[in-house]
Amino acid sequence: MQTGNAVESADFFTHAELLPWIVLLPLLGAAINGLFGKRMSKGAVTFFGVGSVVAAFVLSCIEVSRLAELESGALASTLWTWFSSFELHIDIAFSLDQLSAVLLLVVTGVGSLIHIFSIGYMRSDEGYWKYFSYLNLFMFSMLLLILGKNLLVLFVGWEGVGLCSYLLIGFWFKDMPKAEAGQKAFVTNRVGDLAFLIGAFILLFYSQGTLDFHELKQTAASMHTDQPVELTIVCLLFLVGACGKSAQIPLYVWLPDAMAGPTPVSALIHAATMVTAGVYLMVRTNFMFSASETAMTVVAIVGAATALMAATIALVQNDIKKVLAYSTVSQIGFMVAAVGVGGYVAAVFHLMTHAFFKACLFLGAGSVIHALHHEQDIRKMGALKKKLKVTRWSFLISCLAIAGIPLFSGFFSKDEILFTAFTTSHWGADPKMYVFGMLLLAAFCTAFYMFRLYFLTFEGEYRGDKHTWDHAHEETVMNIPLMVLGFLAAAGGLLGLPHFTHAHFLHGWLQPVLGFVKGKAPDGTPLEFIQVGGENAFTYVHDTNTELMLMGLSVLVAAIGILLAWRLYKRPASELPKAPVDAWWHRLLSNKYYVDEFYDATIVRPLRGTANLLHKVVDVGLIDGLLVKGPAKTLGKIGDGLRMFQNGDVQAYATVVVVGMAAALFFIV
Amino acid sequence: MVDDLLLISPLLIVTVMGLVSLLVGVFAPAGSFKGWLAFLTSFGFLAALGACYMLWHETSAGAAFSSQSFHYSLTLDHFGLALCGVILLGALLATLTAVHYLPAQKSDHAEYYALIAFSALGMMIMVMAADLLTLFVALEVMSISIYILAGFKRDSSFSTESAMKYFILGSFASAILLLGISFTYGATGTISMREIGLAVAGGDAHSELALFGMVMLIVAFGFKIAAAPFHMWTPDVYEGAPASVTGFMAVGVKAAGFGALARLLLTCFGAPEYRDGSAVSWETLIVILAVISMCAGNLMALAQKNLKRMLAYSAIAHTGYLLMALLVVPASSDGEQALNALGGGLVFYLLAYTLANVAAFGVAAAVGARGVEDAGEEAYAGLAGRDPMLAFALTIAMLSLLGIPLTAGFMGKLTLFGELLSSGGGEYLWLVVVAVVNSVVSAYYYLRVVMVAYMQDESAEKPIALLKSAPLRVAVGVAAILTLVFGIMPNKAINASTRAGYSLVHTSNPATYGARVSAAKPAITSTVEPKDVAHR
Amino acid sequence: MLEQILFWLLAGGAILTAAMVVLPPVGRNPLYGALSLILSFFFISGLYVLLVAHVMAVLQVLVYAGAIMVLFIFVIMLLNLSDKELGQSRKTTAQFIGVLAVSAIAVKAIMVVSSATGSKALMAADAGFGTVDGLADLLFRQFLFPFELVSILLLVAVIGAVVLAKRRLT
Amino acid sequence: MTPLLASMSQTAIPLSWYLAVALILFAIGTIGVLTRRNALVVLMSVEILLNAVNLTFLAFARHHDNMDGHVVTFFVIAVAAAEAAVGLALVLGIFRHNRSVNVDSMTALRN
Repeated sequence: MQTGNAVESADFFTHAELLPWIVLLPLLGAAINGLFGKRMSKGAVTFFGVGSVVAAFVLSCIEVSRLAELESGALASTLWTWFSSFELHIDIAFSLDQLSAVLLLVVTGVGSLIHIFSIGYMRSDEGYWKYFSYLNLFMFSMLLLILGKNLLVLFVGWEGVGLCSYLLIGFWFKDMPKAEAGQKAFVTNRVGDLAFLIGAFILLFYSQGTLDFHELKQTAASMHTDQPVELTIVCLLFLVGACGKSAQIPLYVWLPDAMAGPTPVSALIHAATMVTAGVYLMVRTNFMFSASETAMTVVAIVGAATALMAATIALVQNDIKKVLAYSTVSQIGFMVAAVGVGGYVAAVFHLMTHAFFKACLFLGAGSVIHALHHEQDIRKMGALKKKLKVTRWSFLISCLAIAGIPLFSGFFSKDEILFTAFTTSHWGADPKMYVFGMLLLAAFCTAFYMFRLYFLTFEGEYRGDKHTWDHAHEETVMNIPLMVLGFLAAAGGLLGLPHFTHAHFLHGWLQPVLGFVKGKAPDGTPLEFIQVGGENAFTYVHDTNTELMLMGLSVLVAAIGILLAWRLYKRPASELPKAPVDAWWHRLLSNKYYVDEFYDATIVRPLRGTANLLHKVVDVGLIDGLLVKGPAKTLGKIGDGLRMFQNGDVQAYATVVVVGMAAALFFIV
Repeated sequence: MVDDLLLISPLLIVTVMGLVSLLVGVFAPAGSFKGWLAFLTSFGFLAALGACYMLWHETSAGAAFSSQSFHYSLTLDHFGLALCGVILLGALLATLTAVHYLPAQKSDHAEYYALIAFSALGMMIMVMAADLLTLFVALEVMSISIYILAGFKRDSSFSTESAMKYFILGSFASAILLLGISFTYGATGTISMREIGLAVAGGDAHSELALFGMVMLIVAFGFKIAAAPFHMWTPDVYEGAPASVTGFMAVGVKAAGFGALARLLLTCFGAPEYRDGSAVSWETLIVILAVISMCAGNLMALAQKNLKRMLAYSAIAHTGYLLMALLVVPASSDGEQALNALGGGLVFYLLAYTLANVAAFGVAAAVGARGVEDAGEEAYAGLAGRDPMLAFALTIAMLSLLGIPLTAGFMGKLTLFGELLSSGGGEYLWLVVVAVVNSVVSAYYYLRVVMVAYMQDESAEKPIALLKSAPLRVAVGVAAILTLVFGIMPNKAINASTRAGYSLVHTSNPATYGARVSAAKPAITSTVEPKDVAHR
Repeated sequence: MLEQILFWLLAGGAILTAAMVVLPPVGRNPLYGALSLILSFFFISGLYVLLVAHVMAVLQVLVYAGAIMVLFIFVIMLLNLSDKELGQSRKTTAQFIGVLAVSAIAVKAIMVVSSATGSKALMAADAGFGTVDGLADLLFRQFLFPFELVSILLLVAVIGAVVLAKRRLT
Repeated sequence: MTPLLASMSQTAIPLSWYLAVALILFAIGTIGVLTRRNALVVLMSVEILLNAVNLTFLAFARHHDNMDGHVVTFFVIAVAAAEAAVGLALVLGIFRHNRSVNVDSMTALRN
């Protein structure tokens, strides 16, 4: 079965020599800074740390332009055979197709800007070299994830970005809570990875030993007819994996805590790149999701629910980064919901615009925090537009973009998601409307909380201490990325103008990967549908009137949100509305729906309890008390708490061996 | 006869090295030759590794011993040679670790190197043994050497106590092993593994008696490989023994125990009714031991503060993963079928485990050499600042044990779980899930070590002097680099492991082994070439 | 009949003397225990003779009773433990459970062996069974390799005794 | 072979009796290992275990009319000697550190 595919693969892929270098350059940068950075000057560290990423961006542009010139197929490069034994054959190989091209440009481009921003933000830090080393290592993993030609290379990157985010959150700080935030991020991610791995193992079982994306399409097609249940299970496991990485319900809890890291890191990892990896995975394996209706439904509901839930939590947050964090969770929910209704292009589009405006917002927040000496509470800000001009304008543009004001990038991408959800033929009318309604409500909340943030930070009067105000200033090296990102946040939407204009560039660009075929329905309305899944293909109808009506609706919603925020928060400090802290809904929201408490009660504490119980009952109780000291003393011993399993008595050990042997003998013989 | 000696040349080289070390130790003035001795011994291990490498290429995968003198006692196949390689690698790195560690611990005696050599000899013979008597004697050579090495720090009551505990429990386990051998002998009338296998498969054996023996053998080996619930000695002994010894103990004893157990079970009790028959089966028993081991090991490791003790529980957890490899090898294997699922995962996983542990215990030796070995993890605080190279190696080791991609540990787990899934037709999917969940839990304690090393400042009141030792750094560095190499480009090693697994399947199957004949006649060489398992 | 009487005497003696090593009243003083153990070894070597394992019977007396137990007694005398240092024997639940498990295993094992071998008496031994000739033939042909290996084992034991027991070198 | 020995080899005692004796000895030895607090007595109990195993080997050898069991017994005696030497050396070591050979004194290593 391998040979047929291999021949086809050989035809399909054009060899690309530069591709591995895009991945390797950041690794090189990480290695140089990691090994010698301590002894190098800051200039040299900057040169290798930032230069490698910028160079990767340049190479990416070259390769993407080569891809654009190809008539068909994609670029690929195989380094070496990673693994080839019995049933399995896996190469270390990279491929660049239209989908990865979008992400590649976004990641290297935004990554370069954030690296440049970091020069200013981290200037005075003693761990400068370490920081750039980790950041480059992260870029390496992220690029592996994007360019991986098969699921396993993608998984390497997948684990790598998780590990790097852990390093960047945790290593940075010398105090334990922040390290624990890193650990929480890592372990939550691992839960997702676990599901992903198990899904990959099941897939491997049915795919006759290949994990190459190009070849998995056949697997998905055959599983659709022969093992629909298994296919759905694999898709759902991948969804759990995506939930871990992309911070969706129920695994989103780590992302707000991850804000403990340096702000540029939040911009890069927790807004623009890593957290979208889950969306990328699902779009990458769209042929599998499309073939399983159940999985699609679950994906749509998870995405829409996350979008709404996180948006409501963001309404009452007072930490500038926490607001942005919940906003990120919510926006990724939009993307996941888009995947769930079959709007893969919309998902990728929103992923891109979100990377622009959210990176800009985070960097703006970073600029504010930097200027105010690490003050993050928006209740102690205000009127900063007088001090931080560039920051203010780029922040405002991004807020307009995320709120969905026409002509700004977010408007186009969010609108396409809403449009897709509204018109998809994938399921019946009712559930579809719930998804649509949830997303619309989330869009309203978004407009409100973003402008609440904006007004509290940049307008009104300053509410912090005088000394800080006097010293607040911007830095040029940090302003340049802000300006570029602000421009992108404003103009990025031009890549996907509404359908009635017939100028949706991204749609045409992604067509080879996502398999859309344009056509007409029997009654003459133009259709777009996805090929995979045969009779299960779904359509969504192009109707200019509907599109315009939906646009009007979402603009209206956004405008109401902004106006409300303006009425409530653009005021002098004394007139700001008091938070209704006693209201049940406020308590519910500011406690984040008690989800952390719920997890603590249902997972963390039982686990810790089990471990303690093991200590108390098995260790202290059974072995020490019951077996050694005699039953009478057992009860008193239990209170001793953390005395552990092994009491050092060699004969008790021997007794365990004998009892184990007796059990085995009576079990077998 | 010369041919025979060539065939056991790795064993001879190691033996000679041990004897030379002893002699040098006796005649050299105290303290003058010890460093050279270590390098001499290392050179011996390297030479033995080279001999293994040559024999590997001389041996066809299915070949039994092709000469007369030792063919009753030894099976020379790729499986045995591969594990010999792993054992020698562990011994080599443990020797380098010890060069300056022993003087720092005031235990710099030449006997150390002799004992390392002799215990490596015992281990190598264990994985090659073709009859239960050779297996038993080899196991005793290994065990007694290790008991002594565990107590090598005579001045430390910890070291002596750990040796005494290991000794008491170990000799008890030896008695259980002997009783198992005796019952197997009683059931079949022979102590040659192959003939036992024939008798068992042919139904000539008394099944209850044979099963009784089988369980005893599994219990005894379960003790050696630290499988729960026979693992109780592990934490105390690992903690008390000198770090360089613990490193060797962790990897060598495990490799030898697993090699011998795999060969024993497949050769003697490979018959389907003993393997996965209704109620009476060793597969069920192995599955239970695997689950208990990984769960108990991981749960208990969570609470540990001492690196060596944590690694002991980690060793128990890894025993659980490794036991899964024994379920992979097919019951009956005729050519093609065997290619679908082989025991290669066992060999590769042991290799990855060996490298990671050698690196970790090497760092423990460097940190603990000045007498704070028994302190908790605070001794590792700020290691990254004090010695970035050691901290980096420790990180690689922890990531490999955890199974992060691009380390050998990840490839080991991938091979192991992949093989298990493809061999059982999905039968053991649940076991794989349990194992993966366990490896997720293990993130907590492995990463805590990394975090302590990188994040915390060294404790101000008790500055620790790291051991400055170039050979130790070489050993740790080589182990860390190889961990990465086998994670990034593992294909050759995995193919070799697959070949080793194939040869185990081949030599352990009584039907394909080539008739073992009576005392008078020379053995018949079996030269069945395997299908090239490396390429499809 | 003679064999039966001999068997019962030897077996009973062996078990009784072995039990005396383990049971507190006698075994509390290790010296008495060691002497009792030597007696037990003599009884067991008698059983060996009944099993037509004459060489082994001789070795049993020479090596076990003659060498190993002398070593034990040496050490006991060397340590010269006072009554206080012998410590109190104490009963724990571990001991109880252990003894229970051991008894269960023993009962099970005896059931298995009796069902395996029945009550059928042993057949007459072949000529040459149990002789030095037969043993030597096996040892130096078939089991030459482990025989060589055991020499390494004894060497290791000597090293070990020296390393572990001698006083500090420097 | 002398007539007396020859008559002895005509024994009418079943194999299982020997095995039963051996297993009882093994049980006694195990109980010793599990319960006795004096490390020296524990070592002696291990010797009982090895003797019990030897007895089973010889009985099975007699049963199968095959001298492999004798060879194993031969080796077990050698191994027992080696173990005794190392074990007693360790007891001396423990006594040096703890001034006691009591198993209870060996609990420095524990959680």
